[in-house]
Amino acid sequence: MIDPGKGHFQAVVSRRESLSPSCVLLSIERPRDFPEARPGHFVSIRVAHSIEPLLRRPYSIMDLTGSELVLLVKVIGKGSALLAGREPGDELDIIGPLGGTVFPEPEGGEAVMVAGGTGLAPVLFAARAWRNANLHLVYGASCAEEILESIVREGFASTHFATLDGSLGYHGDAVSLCAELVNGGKVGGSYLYSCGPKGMVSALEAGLGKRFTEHYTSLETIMACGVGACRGCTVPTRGEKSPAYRSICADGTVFRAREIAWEDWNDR
Amino acid sequence: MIDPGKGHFQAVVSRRESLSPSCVLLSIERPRDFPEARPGHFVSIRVAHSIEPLLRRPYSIMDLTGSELVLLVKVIGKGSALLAGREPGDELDIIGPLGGTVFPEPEGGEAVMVAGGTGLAPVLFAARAWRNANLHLVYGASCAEEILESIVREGFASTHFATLDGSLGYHGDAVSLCAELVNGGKVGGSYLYSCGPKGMVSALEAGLGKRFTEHYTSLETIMACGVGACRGCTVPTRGEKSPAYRSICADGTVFRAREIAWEDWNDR
Amino acid sequence: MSGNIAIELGPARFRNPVFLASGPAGYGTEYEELIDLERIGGVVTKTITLEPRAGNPGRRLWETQGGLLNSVGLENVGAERFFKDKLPALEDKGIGVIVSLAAEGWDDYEGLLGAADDSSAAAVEINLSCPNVERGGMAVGTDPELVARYVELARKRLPDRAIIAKLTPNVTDIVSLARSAEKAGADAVTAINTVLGMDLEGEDSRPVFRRVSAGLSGPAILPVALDAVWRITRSVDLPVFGVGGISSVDDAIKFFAAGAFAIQIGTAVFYDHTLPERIVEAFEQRGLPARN
Amino acid sequence: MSGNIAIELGPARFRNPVFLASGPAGYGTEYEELIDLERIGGVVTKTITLEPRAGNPGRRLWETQGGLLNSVGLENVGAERFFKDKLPALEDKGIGVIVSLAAEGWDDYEGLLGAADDSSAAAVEINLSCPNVERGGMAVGTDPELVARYVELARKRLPDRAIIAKLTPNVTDIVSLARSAEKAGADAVTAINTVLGMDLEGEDSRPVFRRVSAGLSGPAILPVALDAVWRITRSVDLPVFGVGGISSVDDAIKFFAAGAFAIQIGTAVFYDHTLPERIVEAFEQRGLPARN
Ligand SMILES: Cc1cc2nc3c(=O)[nH]c(=O)nc-3n(C[C@H](O)[C@H](O)[C@H](O)COP(=O)(O)OP(=O)(O)OC[C@H]3O[C@@H](n4cnc5c(N)ncnc54)[C@H](O)[C@@H]3O)c2cc1C
Ligand SMILES: Cc1cc2nc3c(=O)[nH]c(=O)nc-3n(C[C@H](O)[C@H](O)[C@H](O)COP(=O)(O)OP(=O)(O)OC[C@H]3O[C@@H](n4cnc5c(N)ncnc54)[C@H](O)[C@@H]3O)c2cc1C
Ligand SMILES: Cc1cc2nc3c(=O)[nH]c(=O)nc-3n(C[C@H](O)[C@H](O)[C@H](O)COP(=O)(O)O)c2cc1C
Ligand SMILES: Cc1cc2nc3c(=O)[nH]c(=O)nc-3n(C[C@H](O)[C@H](O)[C@H](O)COP(=O)(O)O)c2cc1C
Ligand code: FES
Ligand code: FES
Repeated sequence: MIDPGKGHFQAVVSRRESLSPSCVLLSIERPRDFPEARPGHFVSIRVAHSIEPLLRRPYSIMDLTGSELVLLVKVIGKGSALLAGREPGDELDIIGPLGGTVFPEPEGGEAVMVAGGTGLAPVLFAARAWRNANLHLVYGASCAEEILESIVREGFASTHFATLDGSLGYHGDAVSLCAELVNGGKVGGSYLYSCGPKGMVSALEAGLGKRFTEHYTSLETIMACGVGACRGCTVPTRGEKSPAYRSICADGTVFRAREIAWEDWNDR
Repeated sequence: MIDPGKGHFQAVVSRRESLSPSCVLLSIERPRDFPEARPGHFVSIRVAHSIEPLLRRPYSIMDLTGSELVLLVKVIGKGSALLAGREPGDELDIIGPLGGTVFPEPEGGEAVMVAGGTGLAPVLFAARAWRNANLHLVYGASCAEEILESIVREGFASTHFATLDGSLGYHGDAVSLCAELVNGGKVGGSYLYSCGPKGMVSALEAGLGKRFTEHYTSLETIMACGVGACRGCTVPTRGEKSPAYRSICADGTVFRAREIAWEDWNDR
Repeated sequence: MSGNIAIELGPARFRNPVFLASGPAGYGTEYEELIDLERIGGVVTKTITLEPRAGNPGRRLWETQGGLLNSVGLENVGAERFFKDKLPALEDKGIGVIVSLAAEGWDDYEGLLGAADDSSAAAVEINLSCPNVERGGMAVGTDPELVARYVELARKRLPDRAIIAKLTPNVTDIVSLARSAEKAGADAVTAINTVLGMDLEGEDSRPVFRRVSAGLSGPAILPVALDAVWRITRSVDLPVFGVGGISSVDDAIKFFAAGAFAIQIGTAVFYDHTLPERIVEAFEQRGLPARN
Repeated sequence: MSGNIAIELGPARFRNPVFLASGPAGYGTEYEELIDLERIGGVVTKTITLEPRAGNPGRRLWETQGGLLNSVGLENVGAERFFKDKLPALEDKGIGVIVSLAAEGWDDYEGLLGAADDSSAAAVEINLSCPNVERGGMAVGTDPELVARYVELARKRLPDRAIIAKLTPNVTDIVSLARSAEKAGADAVTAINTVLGMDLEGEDSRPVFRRVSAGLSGPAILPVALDAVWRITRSVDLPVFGVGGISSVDDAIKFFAAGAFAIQIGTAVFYDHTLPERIVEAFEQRGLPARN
């Protein structure tokens, strides 16, 4: 467990950049005393002082510098729409950094990172943190417009894009692309990292998990407390006792993909 | 019953003027097809497309010209605060004009009008409508700042202000001031009109009602439908059958003050 | 256009399954200028009692977070005036009508059913669930045996009308109420009436309502209503009118998915009177939503 | 400072009457970095059962309009680990604790009370009202006689601890449950647990939760909780812990005005964890709110 020491902050939005029809990059002035955070940590934001939406919304930390906290926000429903609409100067009510586990640095220095959609956020944070590693990014989205190329800048040994409609890069999903790249020897390493839709990550583990010494994935689900208290954000894991549920907010967000009981994990 | 023919409109705010620490004047472009309205009619506004606040908020029409609908908005709670914060260009979702009765024109041409707080709105609308009448305005508020002198312009034979703290005009409430003025022969007429807090209107009726042929008052209470359907906005009236409740939204807003069973009308 | 979305209930036929709920719908005419009542399935008229009722004194409405408390107390013009003036006006205009009735005791219930029998009402909803009155209403509606007795008598006196029993959620087991209604011969049940609630206000924190407890409606209670509809439709074969918190087309679809046969909209009409017609439009385009 | 706002319940003494509710409070330590738990009255720890429970599979949380549905299903570490690890950690830190217990049947209930008896817990809350489990929970909690039996045994086995019975609102008459608890010797009751509700989602409108029904909490249910507290305190002499939808200092005051002896805060902590301390501060400044 890596507890960053959470806090409660009123932070000011410093920049808002529209990246795609659905995504916005939100830069926030790093509050004084905001603890250090690592890839896989997240923050939880009260997007409205209203009962609609009621709960805080969790967002992965995409970057944390001495002066800035950066989030990638995709508009999904009411909460994310409110957040994505925040302008420079607006205040945000944040708790964080949250999360008990983070992406460990790759052994051997080379690794493959697979991101789907806004799963890019923790992956970029990791790439920025591990400047000396040899990292291959495989990144998929629905279409060219949703590939946020402008923020995939530095730090990767190679980058590979997949779109479901074939409008940019590989025509298909990130998992198929990754399989081709791995099988073709184009990308490699002993560690695999992933963040994205559940279906993507479980397919990745099923198809390629065994090819890597470790497959670490940062998971998402609906959360309430964000601190491990409510036991609402659990994921079934394999173990002696089954089912054994672990909380994504406090026991995660990062898990070994092979420890997750994917077949038991669904939303209903 | 004077049913103006209600409609549903998306109207655009054209001007917002802050009048006092608590009050704002909101001018709205008169929607095409917005029916004629008369003093005592009101509109009901959906102040947020959210469940907070849930219901529409009723506002008296303060003025209705060929091009403008004017409202006087006092900040009381969440709904009025949202409304008072609307800027030029913002859209408002309005139903109206609502109300089944209006202030009738005074007979004899001279009349006294007593307004408390935002009760000024329908009184000003009446004064504007009855340009040939000799109208005396007695208008009370908590303090000088809340006397909205700038909008009390034209059309009155005399104007008299009362403040509870004595910071402007008469030191006391509008009812006491009105009594002094009537007793001193300074204001007169056969009709008395009023709009303001329940306590003000009932005291006015008790103290001065008999001195006038008619005392018409425009009432307010919490509303839901605004059209007479829900029976939620009722006021007890005197009559053969007692209690007999009439709806302020559809049977009012204007009642003869002597028909109201003031002693039975309280909020709990 | 996905064609016909009309529904039938016993002898009654309605254009579609979207109704205004009893209470908020008034006597059907108040919303006429704002809602095209001939477009929707119909209105469930304000509950009437045999004799006129003045309703409750003092405050009757209070907004809560996401909800509305009401303590109207069944103010109504009484059966005589209703059947003489109000109902014919609606029928003349071709508006679908379900007449809501509430007993204030067994004797006057006989009279009320007699008046309904003399009328042209094709469908009646027996309000066994109003929380805002002393007698009848919820007191009757929480007891499965009394529910059965009331529905039985309605069935007997009104053999050729559609009879709908409106149930209260303020019970341990709403399903047992629905079962009683079914056994007693109801054609359908309506779930739910308002949820018991109260609020306090002011510096001195006094109860908002004289009767203290009132009925909660609106978006806040949607999950409670859905749950009731789902559980009833799992256990009882009767068609269910779903009502409680519907405030969007998606909400309406959820009620059908939970098993409802038709829906009623109350509180949302107050702030979004275009909703019932928007739901009808959606259904006309896509067909009636699937039922689970 | 308006002085002392401490409260006593049987042998238990708390700094003030502001608690985190069972469930949202976890084992008391999870919120440590965000809430100064020594400032508030204490935490009601997550309900424990005799044996560890994994909790419900599938989704456990779902937001509704103004509310939160949960189907956690009493996931907990079991009595042994709780009393060995969790409780002492809290007590060492000087945090006020009420231990929440739920039986999964009569036999294990004996064991659970035994474990509590061996512990240092000064106050226990018997959760007779969880809607999210098959056995125990609400099934027991809706029956006044079973409530009495469960409270009686707790009273017998834990003669020198404060015993609080947590009641469900999903009944026809919550007052009769409170009366049962009183007669059976409870020191207090807590009202309310979550309200039964459900939701559906997605294109195919399937139930959100595997168990379909779940428990509704948050601002949406505040009127329901206030009503329960008011009615119980009119009829029963026991102190009442008020819980349900409290999301502001004013809400807290309302519960006292409705007759509550103390309050618990659940859902609001998720989005406004500063609330419990703000309430304590307000009470310290103005004194405890007046009770009706
Ligand atoms: C640890 C963590 C990190 C995250 N990081 C990011 C990020 O960097 N960028 C980003 O854009 N989003 C991220 N998310 C997801 C983000 O929190 C949700 O998109 C957001 O909460 C949706 O809120 P809403 O009010 O817009 O949608 P709602 O109206 O609440 O929901 C709309 C739909 O989305 C589904 N949904 C809502 N929240 C989630 C969720 N957390 N997981 C799965 N389905 C959900 C609901 O089931 C619903 O059907 C993260 C979530 C978690 C738990
Ligand atoms: C026919 C009519 C005409 C009105 N005309 C005007 C006007 O011209 N200008 C103006 O500023 N206001 C007017 N009002 C009052 C206005 O509607 C309320 O101030 C507003 O609805 C308050 O909403 P809120 O969300 O700000 O307050 P809330 O948060 O809803 O309420 C705050 C407090 O005010 C009380 N309250 C709310 N509404 C009313 C009401 N209608 N009557 C009495 N007490 C109430 C509540 O009990 C509560 O304690 C009128 C009301 C009616 C019925
Ligand atoms: C102001 C008001 C008055 C009501 N009056 C009645 C009534 O007379 N008869 C009845 O059966 N239900 C009555 N109800 C209950 C509604 O018909 C409906 O069951 C309930 O409000 C839940 O639906 P909603 O959330 O869509 O409003 C009333 C509801 C409100 C809000
Ligand atoms: C996620 C969650 C878990 C809960 N778990 C428990 C529990 O284990 N035991 C219990 O007695 N109540 C439990 N509750 C109910 C709360 O203690 C409380 O009674 C209810 O949520 C109403 O209060 P609120 O509206 O402030 O949340 C839980 C509530 C939530 C939201
Ligand atoms: S969100 Fe509460 S335990 Fe994770
Ligand atoms: S607000 Fe519904 S009758 Fe007046």
